[in-house]
Amino acid sequence: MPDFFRRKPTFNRENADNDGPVVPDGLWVKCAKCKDLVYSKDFERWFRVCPKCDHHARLTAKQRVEYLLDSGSFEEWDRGIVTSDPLNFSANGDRYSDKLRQTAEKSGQRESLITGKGRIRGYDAVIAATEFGFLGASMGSAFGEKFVRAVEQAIELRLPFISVSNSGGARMHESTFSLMQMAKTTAALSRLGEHKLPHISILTDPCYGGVTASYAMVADIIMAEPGAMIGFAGPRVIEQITRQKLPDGFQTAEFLLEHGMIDKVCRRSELAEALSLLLLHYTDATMGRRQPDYVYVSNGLGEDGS
Amino acid sequence: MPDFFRRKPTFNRENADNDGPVVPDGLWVKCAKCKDLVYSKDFERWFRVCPKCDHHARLTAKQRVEYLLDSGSFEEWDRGIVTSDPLNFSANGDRYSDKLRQTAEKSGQRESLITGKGRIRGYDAVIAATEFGFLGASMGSAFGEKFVRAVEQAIELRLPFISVSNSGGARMHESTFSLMQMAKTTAALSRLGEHKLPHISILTDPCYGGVTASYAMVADIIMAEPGAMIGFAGPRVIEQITRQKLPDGFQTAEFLLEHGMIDKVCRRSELAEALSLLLLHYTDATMGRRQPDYVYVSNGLGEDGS
Amino acid sequence: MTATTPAWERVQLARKPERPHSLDYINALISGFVELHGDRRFGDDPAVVTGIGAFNGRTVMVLGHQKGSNTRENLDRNFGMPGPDGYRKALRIFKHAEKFDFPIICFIDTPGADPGLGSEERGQATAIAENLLALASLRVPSVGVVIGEGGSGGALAISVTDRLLMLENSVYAVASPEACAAILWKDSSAAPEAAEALKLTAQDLLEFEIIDEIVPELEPAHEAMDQTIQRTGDVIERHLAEIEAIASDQGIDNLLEVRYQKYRNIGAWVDKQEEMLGELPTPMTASGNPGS
Amino acid sequence: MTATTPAWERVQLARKPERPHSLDYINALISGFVELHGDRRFGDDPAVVTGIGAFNGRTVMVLGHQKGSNTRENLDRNFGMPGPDGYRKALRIFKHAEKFDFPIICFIDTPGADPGLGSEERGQATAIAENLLALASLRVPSVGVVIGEGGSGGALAISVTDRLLMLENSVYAVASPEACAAILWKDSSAAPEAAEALKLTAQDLLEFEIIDEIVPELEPAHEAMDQTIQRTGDVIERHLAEIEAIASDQGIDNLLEVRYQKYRNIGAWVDKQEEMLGELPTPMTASGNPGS
Ligand SMILES: [Zn+2]
Ligand SMILES: [Zn+2]
Repeated sequence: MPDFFRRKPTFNRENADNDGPVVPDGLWVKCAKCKDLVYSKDFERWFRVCPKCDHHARLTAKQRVEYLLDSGSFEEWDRGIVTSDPLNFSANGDRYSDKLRQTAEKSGQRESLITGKGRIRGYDAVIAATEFGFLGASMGSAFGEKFVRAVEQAIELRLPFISVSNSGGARMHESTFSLMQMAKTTAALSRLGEHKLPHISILTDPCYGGVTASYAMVADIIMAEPGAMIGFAGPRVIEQITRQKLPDGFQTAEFLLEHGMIDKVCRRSELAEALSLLLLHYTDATMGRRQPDYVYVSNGLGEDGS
Repeated sequence: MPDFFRRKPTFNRENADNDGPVVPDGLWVKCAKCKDLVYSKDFERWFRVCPKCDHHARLTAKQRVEYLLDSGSFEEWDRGIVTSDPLNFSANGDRYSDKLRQTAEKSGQRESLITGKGRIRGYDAVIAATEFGFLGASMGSAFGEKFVRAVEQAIELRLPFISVSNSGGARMHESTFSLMQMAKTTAALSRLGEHKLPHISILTDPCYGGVTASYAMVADIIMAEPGAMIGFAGPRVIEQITRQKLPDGFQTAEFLLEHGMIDKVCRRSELAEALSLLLLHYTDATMGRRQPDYVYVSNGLGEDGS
Repeated sequence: MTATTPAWERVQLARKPERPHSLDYINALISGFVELHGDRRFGDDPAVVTGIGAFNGRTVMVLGHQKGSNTRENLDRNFGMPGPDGYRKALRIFKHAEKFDFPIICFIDTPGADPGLGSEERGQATAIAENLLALASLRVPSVGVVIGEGGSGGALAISVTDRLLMLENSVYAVASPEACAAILWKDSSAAPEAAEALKLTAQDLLEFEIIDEIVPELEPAHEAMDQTIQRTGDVIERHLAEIEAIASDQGIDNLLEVRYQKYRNIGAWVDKQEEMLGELPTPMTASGNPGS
Repeated sequence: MTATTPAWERVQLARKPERPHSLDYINALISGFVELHGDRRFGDDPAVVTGIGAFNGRTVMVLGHQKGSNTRENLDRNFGMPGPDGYRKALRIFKHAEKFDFPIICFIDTPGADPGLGSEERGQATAIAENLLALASLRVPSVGVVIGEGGSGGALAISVTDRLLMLENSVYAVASPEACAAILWKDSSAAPEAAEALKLTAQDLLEFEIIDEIVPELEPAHEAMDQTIQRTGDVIERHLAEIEAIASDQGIDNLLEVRYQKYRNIGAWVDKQEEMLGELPTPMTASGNPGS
């Protein structure tokens, strides 16, 4: 076994799969959008959101979990589940199995989804978060199996289910196996719903293809980070096929809100607050317990979570 | 009691509430759309559809029942139900109760809906048909009560329910009572659905307001006659409020088909055939009996029912 | 206000821009309100607000027509006139509530459904009708409150609830007095007379047993906003508790039966079958189907 | 055809315009077919045909992607690529079938879902996802048949059925060979190699246990249309009778459980947890939430 996990990824490393800042030195980071320099510690403190232009840089699954969950509360599940390359796939001499090994080494993850249990402001929840650094968070067999097991655990434990997703599209190397994970993950959510447990979906940049056309868009509540690009087909494909110029802001989170596809655009800094408020409402009602020591604001979500 | 029913309405009478042909003499009728003269007997034989321009003239409820049902099969229900003028309504000195009496005398009906049981090509069904000549087939208390009783009878008898509607809008003289008939009729259909009995809705010219915004648009199958005007708000209201020019063909049956609101535009001459085919499918499956002696065409509905 | 206040005065009070609107009630009565957006089909209609929150310690879904308090806000909110997308957003929330057994509270305040070209194209009638159908059999308790204007089918589409309440100075009718006057008086300046004739006040509708209770306005709501909203909350709570008790003690099917009978029994008619028999011609039958 | 026919040849056969399309199957196999139209929301998508009729004496709802047999027809039918309105028409029919306990037969034949601007605006992803959700728990038996191209999510959206069949010369994959070649070979002319690598033939998918049976084509379907369609009807009948028997003998909940397990078990993965234990660093935990 290669030693995937020895090299602990650091937040500030350069990462070709990442639209985050390029680090000119250890102290300053350069915003990928406005190109301004931001003091590195500020950048981390603001959850890798540029304080100047509000650009939400992509997160690794690990960062996401760290930012979202209460400190030390995450218990990861099914870390050993990996794909078995059912097609024995190779493209132009490049073997899928080799690619998986290289990707694992580079990303520090063995698959494009991590799952587990954690707490958000005191509320227990099952969480599944995608790893874009692992083959663009494409949905392969391992992704699907981990997702479904997590949903089944949520049913078993009677916990709400939160997914945080981005994805570049299909895992072509697994062809129809990849496609069928759309049906598999969604079927599991159908069961979750029958048990009256909520699924809250958080869409992050970029979110396309099989993920949006399956579990991520049939949640009870859908939120997206500002500026996140979200759609079925990618903008280049659409331009190429339709030969139409795409309008400004097409497929952004704000565009989806305007077209009725999501419930809320939520800044990263407010996400834990927003989720905890929702978990409060669902937990009280469907999980048969109250957490009256939790004091919520009476006039709803403020513009500034903390 | 005034003698509402002595004067049997004849088909060719002039009728201000009717867009049908004006009769220059007893033998010929003049089409309201193309203005051509049509031999009166032909016109009747073609269900009051102009053979030259296919204009579907409005029918009285009685004509509708005669054209649609197997000869002699209709059994009318609840003929005695009339409104009781709950608001003691009068407008500008004109009393609603007087208007009801005048309308009844003119139309030969006591309310804007007739209901009953009949057969269509051998298939039993409950039928409700509106009478446009009675205050523009507006939905008042008596309409609602007759409709709901008919639906309840359909449940009792385990029969499919067919509504044939047109309507000019609300019965203002009954105000909120009129409005609430929308809830009342639709609630009854909800029960019909729970009993797995189909509701097939036929929309005819013109169909607006409370009728379209309630029972007529939540049917399992919706068909409309060619050229029928169908909508929520009337075209004049829309033009007046939005100051927009309405596009050609706006709110026609064909427009609704294109916009996904109805299943089929069906010529009057094909209606009985189309209905009987549907009744066959639903009767077989949900009413637990087959009528194998009925031979249907294997390639579906032809363009010419007979 | 007294029970003899002219109907037309009620209409004007009900329409006052300063009057509290749905979000005023929601923000005051619903703790931790999270607004939810969109119909998942086409758009997010600002004339309907909806979301999840806690009402007196229980999770509920709330929704309402949303008017603006000034012209600018009203333009943004389309004067509280929803399109089909607004009704489909409401429908989504109704189904969401049903899935999780959350009760529903609806605030009704609209001149009517939007009469625009786009609304017709996307099935305004269909959208309203589907809501009526859904509400009739929705397996959770529901309370509706007319807080301002209850305008026609556009109001009805979110008001087919287990209990229907009205603020003292709200109105509810099948058409606006102006429209009614234009049609039946041939003169829209006869709106005050039409308002009277339409019997659209809370007092009228309570007498007709179409609504269940009037929330009194000791002063008009816009002059005593907080007290009016709190009083409304108290009346909602009492009714919600009653229907929740029916649902939990007798089962939800019983609540649905009560709801069905409530709407099934609205109507003012008589059966004159008996006295007609003597004077009728032969009963009507189909005398021949040329097609068969 | 033999099992060793190259994948690329299958792709070309599957795409042949002369090949029988959904309406050819429907018109031959469904008696008294009545086509139903519209999504009741926005439009009537001609790339999806659907309706009610009798299949071997029982009432069924049928639907399928509809390609044209020539360029003009294909332009009318958008080459069989549905927009969200097409998927919502299908969803309406699924719910209709469920309401009346009618089994569902789906014919799958699409290059994929429409990738246009309007489709994105109206929620193509949402529409597909909602169909997957609905099909997973639909309380009636269903059979799907890939008759030509099974293209990606656009095919999947109507193929999550109790039994999934494929014509011998049909294909089913997560992406077209051309798209796959463009991305992984950086050269779309490598489509034949990509077709081979994608394992998209009926034979491959039967071996993977993703489909339940292959309908043999003794000659390619377009050269023996009637026989192929009749043979397809026979195979559908056999599967439909089997799942109807499960539903009636063991109850519909059992059929749903079988369906769930069918899709739940698709996937090729191993659990290497054991062998990893020794070499892993400390298990990953959240090391600090700056916001809490
Ligand atoms: Zn920046
Ligand atoms: Zn003519």
